[in-house]
Amino acid sequence: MNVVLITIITLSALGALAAVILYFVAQKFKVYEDPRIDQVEEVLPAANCGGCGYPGCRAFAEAMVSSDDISNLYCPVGGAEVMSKAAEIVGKAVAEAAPQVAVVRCNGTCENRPRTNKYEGAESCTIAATLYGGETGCSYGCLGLGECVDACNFDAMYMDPVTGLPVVIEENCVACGACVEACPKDIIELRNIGPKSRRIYVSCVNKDRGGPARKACSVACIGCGKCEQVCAFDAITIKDNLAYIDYEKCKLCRKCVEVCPTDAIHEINFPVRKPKPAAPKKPAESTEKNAPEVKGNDKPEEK
Amino acid sequence: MNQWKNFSKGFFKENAVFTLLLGMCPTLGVTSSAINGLGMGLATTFVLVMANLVISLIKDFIPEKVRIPAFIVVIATFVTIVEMLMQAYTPALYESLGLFIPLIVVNCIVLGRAEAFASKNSVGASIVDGLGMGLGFAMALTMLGSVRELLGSGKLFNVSIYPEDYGMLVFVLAPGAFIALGYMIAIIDKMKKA
Amino acid sequence: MSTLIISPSPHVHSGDSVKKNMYGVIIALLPALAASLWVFGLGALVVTVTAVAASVLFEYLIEKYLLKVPSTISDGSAVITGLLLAFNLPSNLPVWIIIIGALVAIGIGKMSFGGLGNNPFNPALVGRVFLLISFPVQMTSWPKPMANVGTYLDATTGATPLSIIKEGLKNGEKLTDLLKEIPSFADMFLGKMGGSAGEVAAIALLIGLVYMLVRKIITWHIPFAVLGTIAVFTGLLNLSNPEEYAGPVFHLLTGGAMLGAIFMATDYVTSPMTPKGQIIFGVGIGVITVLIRVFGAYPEGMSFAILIMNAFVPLIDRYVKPKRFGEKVK
Amino acid sequence: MLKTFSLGGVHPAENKISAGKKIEVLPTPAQVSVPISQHIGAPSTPVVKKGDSVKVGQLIAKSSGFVSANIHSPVSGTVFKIDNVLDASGYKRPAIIIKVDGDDEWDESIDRSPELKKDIDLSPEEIIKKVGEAGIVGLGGATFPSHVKLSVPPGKKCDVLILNGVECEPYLTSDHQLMMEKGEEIMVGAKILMKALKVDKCIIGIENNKPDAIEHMNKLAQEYEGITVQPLKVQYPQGGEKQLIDACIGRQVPSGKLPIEVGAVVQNVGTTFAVYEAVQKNKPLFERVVTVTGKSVKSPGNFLARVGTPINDLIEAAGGLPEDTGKIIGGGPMMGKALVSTDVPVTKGSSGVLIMPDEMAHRKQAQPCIRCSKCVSVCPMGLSPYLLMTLSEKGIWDRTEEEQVMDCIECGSCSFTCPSNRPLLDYIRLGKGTVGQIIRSRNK
Amino acid sequence: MEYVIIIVSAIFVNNVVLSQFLGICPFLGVSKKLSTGIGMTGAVTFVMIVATLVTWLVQKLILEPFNVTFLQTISFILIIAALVQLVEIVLKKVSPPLYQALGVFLPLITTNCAILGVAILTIQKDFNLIESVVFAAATAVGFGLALVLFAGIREQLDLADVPKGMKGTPIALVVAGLLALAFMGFANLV
Amino acid sequence: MATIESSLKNMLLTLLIITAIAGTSLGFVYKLTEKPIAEAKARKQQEAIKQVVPEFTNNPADEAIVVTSPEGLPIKLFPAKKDGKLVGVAVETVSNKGFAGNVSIMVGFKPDGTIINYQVLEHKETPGLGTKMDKWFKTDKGHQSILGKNPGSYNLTVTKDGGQVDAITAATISSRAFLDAVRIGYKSFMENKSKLEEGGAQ
Ligand SMILES: Cc1cc2nc3c(=O)[nH]c(=O)nc-3n(C[C@H](O)[C@H](O)[C@H](O)COP(=O)(O)O)c2cc1C
Ligand SMILES: Cc1cc2nc3c(=O)[nH]c(=O)nc-3n(C[C@H](O)[C@H](O)[C@H](O)COP(=O)(O)O)c2cc1C
Ligand SMILES: Cc1cc2nc3c(=O)[nH]c(=O)nc-3n(C[C@H](O)[C@H](O)[C@H](O)COP(=O)(O)O)c2cc1C
Ligand SMILES: Cc1cc2nc3c(=O)[nH]c(=O)nc-3n(C[C@H](O)[C@H](O)[C@H](O)CO)c2cc1C
Ligand code: SF4
Ligand code: SF4
Ligand code: SF4
Ligand code: SF4
Ligand code: FES
Repeated sequence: MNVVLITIITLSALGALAAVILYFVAQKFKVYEDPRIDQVEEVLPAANCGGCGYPGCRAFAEAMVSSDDISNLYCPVGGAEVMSKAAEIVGKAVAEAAPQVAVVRCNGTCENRPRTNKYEGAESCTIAATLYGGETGCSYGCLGLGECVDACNFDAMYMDPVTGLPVVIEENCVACGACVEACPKDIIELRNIGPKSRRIYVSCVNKDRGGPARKACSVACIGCGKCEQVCAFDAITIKDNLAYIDYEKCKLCRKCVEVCPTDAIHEINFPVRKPKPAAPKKPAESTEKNAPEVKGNDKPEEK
Repeated sequence: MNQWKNFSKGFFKENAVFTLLLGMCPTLGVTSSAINGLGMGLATTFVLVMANLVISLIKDFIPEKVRIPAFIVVIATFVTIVEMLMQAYTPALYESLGLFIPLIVVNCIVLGRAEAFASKNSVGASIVDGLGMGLGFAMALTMLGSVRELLGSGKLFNVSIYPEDYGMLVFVLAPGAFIALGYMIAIIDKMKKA
Repeated sequence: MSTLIISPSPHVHSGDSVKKNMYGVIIALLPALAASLWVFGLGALVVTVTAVAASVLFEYLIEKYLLKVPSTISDGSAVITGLLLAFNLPSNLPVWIIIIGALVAIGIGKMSFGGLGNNPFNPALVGRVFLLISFPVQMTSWPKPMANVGTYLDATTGATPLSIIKEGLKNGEKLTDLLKEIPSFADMFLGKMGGSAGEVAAIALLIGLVYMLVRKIITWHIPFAVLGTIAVFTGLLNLSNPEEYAGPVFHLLTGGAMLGAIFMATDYVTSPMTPKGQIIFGVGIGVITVLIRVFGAYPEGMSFAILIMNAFVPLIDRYVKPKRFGEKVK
Repeated sequence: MLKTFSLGGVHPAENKISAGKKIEVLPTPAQVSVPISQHIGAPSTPVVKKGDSVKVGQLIAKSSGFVSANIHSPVSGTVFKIDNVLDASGYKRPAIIIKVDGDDEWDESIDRSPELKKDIDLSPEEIIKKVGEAGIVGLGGATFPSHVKLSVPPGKKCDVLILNGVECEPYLTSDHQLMMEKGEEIMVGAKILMKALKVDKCIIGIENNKPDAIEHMNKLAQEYEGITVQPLKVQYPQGGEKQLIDACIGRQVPSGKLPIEVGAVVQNVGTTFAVYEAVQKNKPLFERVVTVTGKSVKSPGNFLARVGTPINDLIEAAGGLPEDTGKIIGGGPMMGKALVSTDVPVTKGSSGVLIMPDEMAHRKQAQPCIRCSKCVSVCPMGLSPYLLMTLSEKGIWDRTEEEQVMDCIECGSCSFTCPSNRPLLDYIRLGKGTVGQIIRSRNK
Repeated sequence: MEYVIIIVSAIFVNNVVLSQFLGICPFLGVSKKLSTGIGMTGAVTFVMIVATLVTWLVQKLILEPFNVTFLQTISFILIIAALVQLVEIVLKKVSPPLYQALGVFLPLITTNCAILGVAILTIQKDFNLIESVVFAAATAVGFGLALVLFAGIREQLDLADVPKGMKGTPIALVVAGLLALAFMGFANLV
Repeated sequence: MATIESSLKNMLLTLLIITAIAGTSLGFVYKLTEKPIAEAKARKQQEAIKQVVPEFTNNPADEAIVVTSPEGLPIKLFPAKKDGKLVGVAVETVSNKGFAGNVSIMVGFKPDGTIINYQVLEHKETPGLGTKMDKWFKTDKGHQSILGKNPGSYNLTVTKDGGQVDAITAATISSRAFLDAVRIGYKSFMENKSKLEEGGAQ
């Protein structure tokens, strides 16, 4: 029995010693860290993508906890659901942000935009852009070297080998904005997904006057102003020979699409237009050709 | 169903060795043969289950500040028990596992599970969790041990498969342990994706 | 004129290429190959052919079926790995062991890291040391020089000068007596001694060194640092106790010191980038080699020393920077 | 041993095909387009408008800030429009387009007599003012406004002027030919610069592959006190400012500092000639010598061309565009810029037009870095190009900065030498750009 | 000479990580960056020396006299755990940046086999107090050496094109293996 | 989660209770296993002895004597006696001439010094090379085997050094160390033979 006794005494003494030391040290060196930071971090998606503008999820969590006004804090990956959970933890209200998706605003395919030069340098859009306007007469359009694709962490983009343009895979895109950041030509924009994923936007960023623009690319926006006139909701503005559609104001009426002489305005995820009786088939086809993304049309979400 | 999931996650999805990379020292240190791996795995399983059991029982009575020391005492108790039992009844295995038996106490899996699971869950779930994790660990160790034994000395569980002269001794030694585990993890990652 | 090419400057190139450098090294290795054929004959031939073929084949297979990337076997680096692996093996090594060595060198040592340029350790040495540890019996039986020109597996074997000395000393014999047992320095210089297939003939290796220096494939820093350090270190030991420590000439001529210093420590991929770094690297190799030879378990330490210093390369590159322009402020 | 700079360097094939070709005066074109940004610094502000008639040498755009330069009309005629036109990189930039009237009427104040005028009447301050008014920018490539360079900042002291007659770029011969034909004027120009800088020492650095120029300038220099000629080893980038200072006087400009830090000012010989003309002849900078060359060019040569002339005219003068053209480079092959078309105009900075046959124009496929360290050993600035490239490729900007990317002079020696054909400088430029931005925003 | 042998043996010949298989978790975990690797080495060195000192005393003054050496494991780990927590709390207060850098890994030190392993080994090897401390320090240096070399290689590999399937842990383990292979050259150096 | 407050009293109490319980259970398990452990240890030694000497009736461990080898290493001599008569001696001997560290073996001698059998106890030689000594010197092939040889009359060194024993292929060093240990064992036995026999008489 002796051994058992010694055992108990030894161990208990050690345990007690440990407890006492720990207690006093803990008292003396107390550092307060808001436990909510951990809690918020737990609900965040841990993608650490920087889409929120902070260097990582933890930094964002700290910002959530420390800032009084969190209306300009938003985690695009987690979306509204995560934000409301996080807001609940910190007890503040979140800004309601409509879900968005990345949109490529250039339709300068090899076919639409003749190549005037051949670029042979490092495969990086930024590098190419700092030295040259591109391989075509349009110095605004896509350079086709895929920096946006490389930037995407969610496999939501690929380069279409035929058109030479990047394509966004809508289902995968979480609107983190990495591609927007990456593109040196500011071609990619985050736009509201829109009801039934329907969107209308000007697929061009060329600011040249009509003539040169058209010469460089057959589907360029020439700033003619027809769409601006036809829009009943003031959603379209023209600046520097380029039309821009405000997605907050756009009501998806599609009038502008019809009047655009160069087919620069794209509509996405709308059902195929009924062929007008006058001109069977052909016009529908031509829209499709100019807007490759339209292909998804056949399976609209409505049953 | 849920219990089954809880049990099976330790084998693949959250396998301590292949995915969580915990408990690497015994994993590499004792797996020069399949039987050593199995022995170590089972010893760890025993500690894991018992520790999970006890900790889930007492979790509500422990002040925050002494949580870790308390858990460690519990774990260490069971490790010492295993140590003494093995010494008494399987002395050969005890010798070949050597230092790594007392080191079960610092195996990150054991403490990790106590912290992450047993201190938050019911007794039943904790036992199942410990069993799953432990057996998953044992499985990984046995696999690694088999590979190393087979490549290194042409044997499997001490049964000669091909002449020992053709074995690559490296695999019995330290470098082989790292390399074999590296490629095993690569293969398992690949299988998981497929 | 159709479409003008646009590209960033510079618009001209020296014309140097990876291939040119690699084939240059292969050419520089030819004298050593010839010497090994002269000394070890058939065995050397079989070992070299097997190692080169297996290395190239494994690189091809791994790139084609595992990594699914374009093949790079034509750049010549796999040939070098094969040649140097062969040069580091006894010439009576069974084919299956050579093949394992090539697989380890290329598969583990090189392709696992992404192929040419990415591996932190010298692939040929990874293969060699792996074999040495795995098959110590076969890896330490050395065919007698000149005596086995027509035989391969059943060559008569003997010890290398290094192992004769090392064992003898351990057994308490006198160095002066032991030195009588080994070939003369002149014979050793020509390659008439036991050892790995390609390491024996110092003269052939030195010809290769001169060739590579003239063609500016490598710079002098690493080989000279390695050999110089070995010479100085063993020289000092020899002075301190000539009865126990062999002198610099002996150490420079034996145990792959030349092969390692000239061809293996200089591998671009696994050596530092700056002259200063290269000298640190070389000195490190020299010191470790001598430590292992004189105090360690293995009679020969070059392979281990190079591998160990390979591990230091990232640190050296991190902290030893090239001399910057403008640092010397006047 | 010939003098040279202390670190790195390469030796590309020299290919000075047009060497010894007399400078030909190119006929004035029918229309010129004069970009308003031909120099480092802020673009100039146009002072003419559509329809204005202008004479040769008349101010048409004036300096818009401290680092900026005046621009003068290179022709006589009417301003057709001020519009965005294609520049060498395919971006549209504003330019003044002038229709030429054929009279070639020069501004009266310009002294068109060919006599050499040796006496320097102006004071240092007046010289600098004159240089500024004449719109002189560095013709050695950087097009840095010369009057700014000549105004030594307070607290600094200049003790030597170095003339850059190195012309280390392969193919180019304009400076070489200028020295042969206008040596005397350059000497006087040097004297003017020495007076402006208040120094009594001037070194003319010339690479050893121009023995005739060295001899010629040496002979002339006997008569000019304080001017010496320094032959230099043929090694690229001998003409780089920092390298040249190192080679000539053994001083190294510290990282991030200007030459004046070590008491030196460097001017190109062409710039010096322009200074002579401005100060002694009152002639602003509106024309320059341009080398037109290339392996397949019929009659390569050196041409005196007005700013704004389409490159096309120059090419025609040299025998037309060869069939096999793949790339047209504005400048030399090491630092020059590939042009997107032959419509782009000659600017103050155009030193040459190099026409490359298609077979030479392509880059080879880049391979992974084999860590051969050749780029490190050729870098004249002592950088680690292989590392800078990888770091900027992966966007690790803090380490890119740590590795002193900003010191890179973009000489291209690293890309030139890399056996793996890696686009080192492409990425280093990206790194420089990005790190530069980061530093600027940090200093704000 | 005794000490030289202990030191060389602990650092090179029987390196904790590369041949003893102790402390692998932090070796793999904190080696992604050189800077954290160095910090971790510092923390480990400190804890290892102090822990060895204390456990040696406990062994000799309590466990052996009272003949309860079977309590070795439990009492040693208790001491180490308390010690680590102590360091953690102190560090948090005294040097927040260091805590930031090592934060997560401090608790990991508790479960670092190397600490307990060394404490037990010093007893097994029958070292006296000074020998034990020297051994602990040398072991920590060996740990640091392996860790720093490993971190250097991993940082360089971050910039290399390692094949997808091998990225991360697999390649790290292969590197560790090759490092161990290289270190086998030190066999029997003392 | 823990609902108990972290006050000093609570902390102390909890740890005390836990350690007490742990101590109790450990103490009991210790008691329980104390004997089996001791037995297991004894059995191991016993078995090694049994392997190398003929059948005996005494407890050799009780009568063992310990001497020091010329290298300063401890040598243990276990007399095996049948009915009080010395039938053999098991010598736990060691040499430090190994390829890597010490080689320690248990050799059994007949009272006249003839080697009965041996068992390798511990070594750090290279696996696959040095490890071969487990069997090598028992194998009846060429001049490998040392069983039945008497070190007094048989030259127990490797042929390379002029002896009569074939070294392990490519492991001469290990062979030397092994034979060295055997010779040391033999010498120690011979020097202490009388003492061992004597011990039996008592
Ligand atoms: C922003 C900037 C400011 C400069 N300021 C001065 C100056 O104050 N004094 C001077 O002598 N040169 C100045 N320089 C000119 C440089 O010294 C150098 O001549 C110019 O960058 C061209 O050199 P490079 O052709 O070797 O690149 C300046 C250059 C730049 C880019
Ligand atoms: C790599 C490199 C090479 C250069 N080569 C020359 C050259 O050959 N000749 C020259 O006049 N300027 C050369 N320069 C420009 C000079 O650095 C410097 O800007 C010029 O000599 C200053 O004179 P400037 O202001 O009159 O042009 C070179 C610059 C660099 C960066
Ligand atoms: C990796 C390696 C391990 C070795 N291990 C041993 C060993 O354990 N025992 C031994 O006697 N020799 C060992 N050696 C061989 C010796 O170094 C030496 O070559 C050999 O003993 C002499 O050869 P021999 O026995 O055929 O005369 C080893 C060699 C290598 C390369
Ligand atoms: C000078 C030089 C030395 C080389 N030495 C070796 C060598 O020792 N081992 C080897 O496997 N490859 C060697 N190579 C080939 C190649 O660089 C090597 O396989 C790379 O390490 C593979 O990434 C060498 C190449 C050169 C240019
Ligand atoms: S497509 Fe753009 S916005 Fe969408 S996930 Fe990828 S990078 Fe982010
Ligand atoms: S959209 Fe922008 S980033 Fe993407 S390929 Fe085009 S230019 Fe490059
Ligand atoms: S371009 Fe920059 S990095 Fe490359 S060699 Fe020249 S100075 Fe060095
Ligand atoms: S020259 Fe090219 S291959 Fe050589 S180190 Fe530099 S980047 Fe790498
Ligand atoms: S198991 Fe050893 S450190 Fe984790």
